[in-house]
Amino acid sequence: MMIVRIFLWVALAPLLPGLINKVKAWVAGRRGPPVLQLYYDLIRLWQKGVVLSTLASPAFVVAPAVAWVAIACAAFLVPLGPAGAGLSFRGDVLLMVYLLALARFCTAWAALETGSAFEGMGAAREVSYAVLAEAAMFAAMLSLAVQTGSVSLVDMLSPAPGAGTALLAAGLFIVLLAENCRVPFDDPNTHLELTMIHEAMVLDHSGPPLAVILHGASMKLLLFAVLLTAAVLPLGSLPPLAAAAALAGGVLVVTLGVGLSESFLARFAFRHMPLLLTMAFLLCLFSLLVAWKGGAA
Amino acid sequence: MSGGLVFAAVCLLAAMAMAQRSTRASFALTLAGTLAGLVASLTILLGPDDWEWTGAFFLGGERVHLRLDGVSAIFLVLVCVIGGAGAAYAREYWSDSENPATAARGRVWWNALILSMGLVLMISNGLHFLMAWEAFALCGYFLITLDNRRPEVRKAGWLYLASSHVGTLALFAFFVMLATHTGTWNLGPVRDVPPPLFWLALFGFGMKAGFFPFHIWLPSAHANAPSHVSAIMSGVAIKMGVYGIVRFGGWLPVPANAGHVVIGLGAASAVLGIAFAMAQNDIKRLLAYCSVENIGVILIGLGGALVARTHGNAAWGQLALAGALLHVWNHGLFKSLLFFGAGSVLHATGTREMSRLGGLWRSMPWTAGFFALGAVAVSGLPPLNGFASEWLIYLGLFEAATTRSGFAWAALPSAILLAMAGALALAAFVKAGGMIFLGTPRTKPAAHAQESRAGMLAPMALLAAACAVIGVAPGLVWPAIARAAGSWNPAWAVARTPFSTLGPAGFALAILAAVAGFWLWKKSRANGLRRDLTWDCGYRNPTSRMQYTSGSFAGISAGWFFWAFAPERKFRRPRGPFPSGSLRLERVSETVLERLIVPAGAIITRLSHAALGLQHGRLQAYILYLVAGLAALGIFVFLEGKP
Amino acid sequence: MISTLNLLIGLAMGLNLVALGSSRLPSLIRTVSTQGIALGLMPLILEGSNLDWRIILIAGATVAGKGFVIPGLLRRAMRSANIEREIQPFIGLMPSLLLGAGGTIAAIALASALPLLPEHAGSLLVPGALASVLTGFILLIGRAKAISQVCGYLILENGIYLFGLLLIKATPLLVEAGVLLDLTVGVFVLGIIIDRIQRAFDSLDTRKLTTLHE
Amino acid sequence: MNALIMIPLAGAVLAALWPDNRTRPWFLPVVGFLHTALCFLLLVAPPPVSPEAWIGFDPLAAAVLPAVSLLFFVCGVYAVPYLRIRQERPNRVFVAALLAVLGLLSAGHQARHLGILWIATEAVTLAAVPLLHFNNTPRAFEATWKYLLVGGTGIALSLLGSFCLGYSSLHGGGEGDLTFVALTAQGAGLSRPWVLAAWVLLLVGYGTKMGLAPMHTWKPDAYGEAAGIVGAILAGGVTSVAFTAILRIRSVVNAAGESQVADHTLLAIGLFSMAAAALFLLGTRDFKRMLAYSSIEHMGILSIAASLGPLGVWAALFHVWSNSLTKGTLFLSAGNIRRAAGSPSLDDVRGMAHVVPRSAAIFVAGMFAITACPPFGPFFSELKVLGAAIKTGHGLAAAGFLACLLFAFFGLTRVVFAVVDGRPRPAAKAGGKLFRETFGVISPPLVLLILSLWLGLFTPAILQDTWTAAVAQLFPNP
Repeated sequence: MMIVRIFLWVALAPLLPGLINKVKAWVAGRRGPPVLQLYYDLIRLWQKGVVLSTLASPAFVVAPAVAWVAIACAAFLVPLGPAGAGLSFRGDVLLMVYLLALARFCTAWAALETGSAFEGMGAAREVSYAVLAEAAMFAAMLSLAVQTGSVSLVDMLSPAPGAGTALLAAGLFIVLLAENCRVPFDDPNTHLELTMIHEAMVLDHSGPPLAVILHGASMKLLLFAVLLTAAVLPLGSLPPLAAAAALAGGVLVVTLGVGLSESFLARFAFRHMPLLLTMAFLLCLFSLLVAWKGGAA
Repeated sequence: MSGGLVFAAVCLLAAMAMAQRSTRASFALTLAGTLAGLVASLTILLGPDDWEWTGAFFLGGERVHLRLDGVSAIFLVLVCVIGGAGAAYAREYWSDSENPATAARGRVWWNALILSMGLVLMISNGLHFLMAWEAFALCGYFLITLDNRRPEVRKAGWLYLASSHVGTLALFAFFVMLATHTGTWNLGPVRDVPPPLFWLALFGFGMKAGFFPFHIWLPSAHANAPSHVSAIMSGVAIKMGVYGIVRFGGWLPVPANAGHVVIGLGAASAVLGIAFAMAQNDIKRLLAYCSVENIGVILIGLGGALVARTHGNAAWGQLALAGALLHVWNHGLFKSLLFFGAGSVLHATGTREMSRLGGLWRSMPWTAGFFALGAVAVSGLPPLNGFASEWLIYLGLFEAATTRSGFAWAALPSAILLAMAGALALAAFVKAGGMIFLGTPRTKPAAHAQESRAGMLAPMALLAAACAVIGVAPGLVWPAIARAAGSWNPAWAVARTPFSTLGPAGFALAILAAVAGFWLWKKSRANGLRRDLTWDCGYRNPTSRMQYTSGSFAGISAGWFFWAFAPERKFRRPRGPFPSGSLRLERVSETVLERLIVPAGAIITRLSHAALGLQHGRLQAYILYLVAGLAALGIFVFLEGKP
Repeated sequence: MISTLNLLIGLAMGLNLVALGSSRLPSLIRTVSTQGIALGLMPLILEGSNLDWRIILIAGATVAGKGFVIPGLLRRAMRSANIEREIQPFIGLMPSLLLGAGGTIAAIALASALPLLPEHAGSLLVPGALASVLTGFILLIGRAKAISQVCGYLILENGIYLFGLLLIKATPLLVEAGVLLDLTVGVFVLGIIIDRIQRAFDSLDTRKLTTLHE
Repeated sequence: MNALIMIPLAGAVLAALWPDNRTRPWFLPVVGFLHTALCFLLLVAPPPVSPEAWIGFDPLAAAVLPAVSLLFFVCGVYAVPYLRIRQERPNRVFVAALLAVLGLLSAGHQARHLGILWIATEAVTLAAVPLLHFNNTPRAFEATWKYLLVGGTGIALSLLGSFCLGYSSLHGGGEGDLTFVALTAQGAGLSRPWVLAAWVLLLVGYGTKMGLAPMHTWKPDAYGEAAGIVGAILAGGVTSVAFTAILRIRSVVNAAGESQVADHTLLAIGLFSMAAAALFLLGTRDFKRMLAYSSIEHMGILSIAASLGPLGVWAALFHVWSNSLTKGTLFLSAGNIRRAAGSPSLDDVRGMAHVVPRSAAIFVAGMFAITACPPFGPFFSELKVLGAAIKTGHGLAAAGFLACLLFAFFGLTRVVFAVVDGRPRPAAKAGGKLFRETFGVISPPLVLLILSLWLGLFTPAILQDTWTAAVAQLFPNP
């Protein structure tokens, strides 16, 4: 069972970026890269050698691995609909959020290893915007907790659809875009380093470490997609198979949503990003207040 | 039990006596004393009953009365651990060879500080508490100003002394009122005193705890003190203020809204403290401000506990309290570790300015490693101890939220603010670690740094180990914490550990991370690992000046807290086709101090100079004053005596 | 006899104003000594009916001390410092005169607020005393020369002595002894200090005595 | 008639006749020792005092005089090495006057008669004059002149006040018995307007000797220019005579039923003095004048305490002790530093911890002691004052008291650490060479410091009982 779960996460994660790119290509009327493109990249990178900056310490290579482990563990805590979570206990939601934070710490640390201006810039942006994203994330989790009266993801993520669900969905979706450095926060496939966050941080990585980073990123994207879906859909009240299907469908919809937003939105100017994140935070906050009041009533 | 404590006291006194004659003997005695104290406090924490001792003799007309219960023991453990580790660190860091004038004096005051803090924790008589409290404050002053030939040290020391005295006088009033109401100087749970008395205690102890806005003295004092002193001041001494608040929050009847106020103060000082930390360029100032944040974290937990206790001992209150108490330990450990690290850097390079450091991991790998570990811990990331305690506090707040009871509303904003503080802490310490240890050296001293000797590394290793152990096996310390929580509020005496799953999870995470990291390193080596210049978008000649600086790293978040920083800016734009010089200076001001306290002080100073103007030496005027006084008193008495 | 007493007191009060108005030190000193003699005679008048050795002793001592010894000392100091007149006092002569007049009126008003024993009723002792005290203060505050300040102090003491007369019957010698001791020793010391200062600063202008200040 | 007065006066005469300048100083410790021994003997075995006695070792005298005597003894011990350093000055007058001051102080403390009290205080004032210009510098003369004229005016006013009190008794039908016992007995019989007038005049008069603001102006000059011993004895002895005088008179005013007026005036003038002193302390740049301002502050504390009823007066008597002893430490150690530094001004003194380490350490310790840092005497006494204020419901007064303490602390620490810390000036280093910290000049201030510590930690029961008795004497029917 556990093996299956791990396989699901590890194996399916790289699909999402592929799908997103396909969607973008369709919208743009191109054929675009194959859906499995990322798999090919990962395999190739895994066999390549590594070019290491003269300034970098071994931590430069180790950090991506730790980050990947952190994300994997976080994913392990996220319940997959009827299958439940790999590990569930009181307060696991906090562990999940902080595992993602650990991953962020590692990537940012690694970015500063090389002493490159661009990577420092990227790291600064990553950790700074995370402050607002974190606030939004906690507001969302709190509203789920208040709504379901529980602090364990398994129960929190099968809520009865409440008044605040729509707000919550919108908020979480923006957080997803921000945390995974998608448009309008970041453009994964630009090549103008000045404008990048995540890509700027990994400029100097190559070979297996880069592969690990890319895979970790895709897994994080999947994690958020699952989280968003499960937070919105009342999976708990559906029969197992239907729930599984609903979950899969939800993830697919989120992916398409990301793809569409990337094709129709342009990257924002950096000074607008805090506004957008604040909006996400407010959305989550309102859903929290709705949940709180709803409980009182 | 009593024997152990007496032994500890005797050892510390002997260490003070030996400080001049023999460094080694003095150190051995300090170590023995702290160990004895540690054992004693641990036996209290792991045993069911408290230790109490009533002396046969009187001081100042009051019988000497000591008590060591769960709450005191928690703090005493910290005192002993950091006291011992710091003494070890100081042997190298502040050695007789480098500071012949002050090393011995430092040892004397160090032991005096440990002793007085221990007494503060154990004394249960108001009069003697004040005595120990002042002794502790003065020891702190003399430690901070060890190197009092440097004017900035003197300034910082005076600021510390002055603000500490403000708190002390508030405590004078507090204890006298307490004694007047209860009719005795003995301390203990009391029922029939007016709740507002708690505010006085909160203020008096708050000045020492240094949470916003009473932190004015903290950054400069902790930045300018010798690093081992900064470590104990920041890791332990400010906890004495916390102890006072915990202690009397538990003993006094508190006002209905006390908990909410404490949570508010905590949240404010958590966010603002870490925001200021993020904006600092001086590593020790950064650490000092980070202490402000962590005190805020502790207060949030404590406030939650107060709210819960005033509303029928809600169970979640116990989690919050336990979190706060555990965070007292954790902050003590990793903050001392970080200050030791900063001290090593300062010792090796002679500067605290992060913009003058960089790339030190190459020359100081061990220091870099320990500092990185401390950074992970202070950012509250799993699997280290910082996460364990913050997790407890979060859990308490979340469970409070799930109750949806009206008085628990404060849990929502405080949880969110705590999260923001956590994220900012992460940013601040990525910046600190990166600027100091990563990239290329920015100056010559940084390039030619030397790794510290084992004498300084060993204490850091000890603290790092402690952080890791509490992180991966928080279950080990739970009984102690639960015991303390129980003695704070008997209603919370029994509790089963919430760490049953978290602990193993953390452990697994640690193992997995290690394995994965090792494996990836091996894999990369196997694939062939080539060293080359940083790929700076093709630029082939990167220099240290092209690195991202600490200022620019903090730029984004500094922009958000512009209103709080009120930075002083100097900005000369590059002009013309061939711009000559251009610069952009930005200094974050000590807002509360420079915008509030200093102006007020200036007004008072002007007043005093006006008054001195009256003492101008002309006798005729002096007699005129006398006559004026006579007339004034006459009129006063005339009006008074009329009825 | 009250009337004769009041005559003398009135004389003393007049002398206060003269002291305030005189700019030359010799005349100031002369005024003070005259006032001293007048005060010295008062006990005799007050106790005219039953004179005993005590009263006579006091009167004699007072006349000698206030009338001759002290003025003599002051003259010596003045000569050694060879200063003649009070130049640019802090409070000008005219203002001090007006102040003195106002003070006298105020003294009378104030005195009426204080109850007196029947045998003192109608005597000017209290207003006279207060007026002299006020005059003394004005001189102490208003004059720059050390010697004029001493004169002010003497007039202050005279006022107090005047007041002491109220108690002369009831209270033992002590109090008066106190007055004399105070005056003699006081002025003796003042004399010493004055010529020490004279030697140290070679001037008796207290404007020079302001080195000690913040 | 009264050995406590006679021994020192006889000593003074002998010293005046003594031919040898080098051995004369030994009179001070010897007489001081005899006096102290006698004092404490009487303290242990109080002699009977007949109510109509004019001079007597009554509880109030017993509650204060031993402190003065002790201070004088220690200062006398210090005087021997000090006067050896000052060989160049003839010390005949100095020693004699110092002993005379002791005798007259004893008289003033034991005076139970309005007139005697006044004469004694007056005599002390005059006897102190030669002490002030011992240094024989123009600055010293100026200080003396101001001391004499301001003090003389004050003393004149107190005489006027005594007359008023006497007249109030006459007017109330008394037959001129001016012992405090008689006056108190007359009580409500005293004529009210005269009593009030007397209270104002006497408060200002004796307040001038005590050094309450705004009558304090002579203090900084006198203390700043006088030798350390003289400062100590003026601050610890003369002020306490004036204070006991005010206490005695106050008991009469209480008996006359005007206790409320008395309390309010004392509280007002006390708070004003503390505030003024705090302001001066914040600004002064001279560490000997600083001591004067600190003394003004503590006089303010005393008068506040005196306004707080029996509890307060008890605390006040306690504070008289702790203040005298601690002030002694400060004056003597400051004297050492002044000698070594060659100047009392912050503009040319710093880093003395490196020049005269022991004196500097004692100075710092004494500073913490005088600013009510535990565990020294002033901490306990001022805590008692605070307690009295809170018990009697003077919350605002207590707040003002604490605020003044705070600012005084700022001022004192500012000055003291400026003197002690930092790098010494080369000139000062040379001065340090000239001035050697011998046992003789270090032990007296140290002893006083230890006494202050002992007083706080283990306040002897006998003293506490004496203070209680004195309070009972002042408040016959509480």
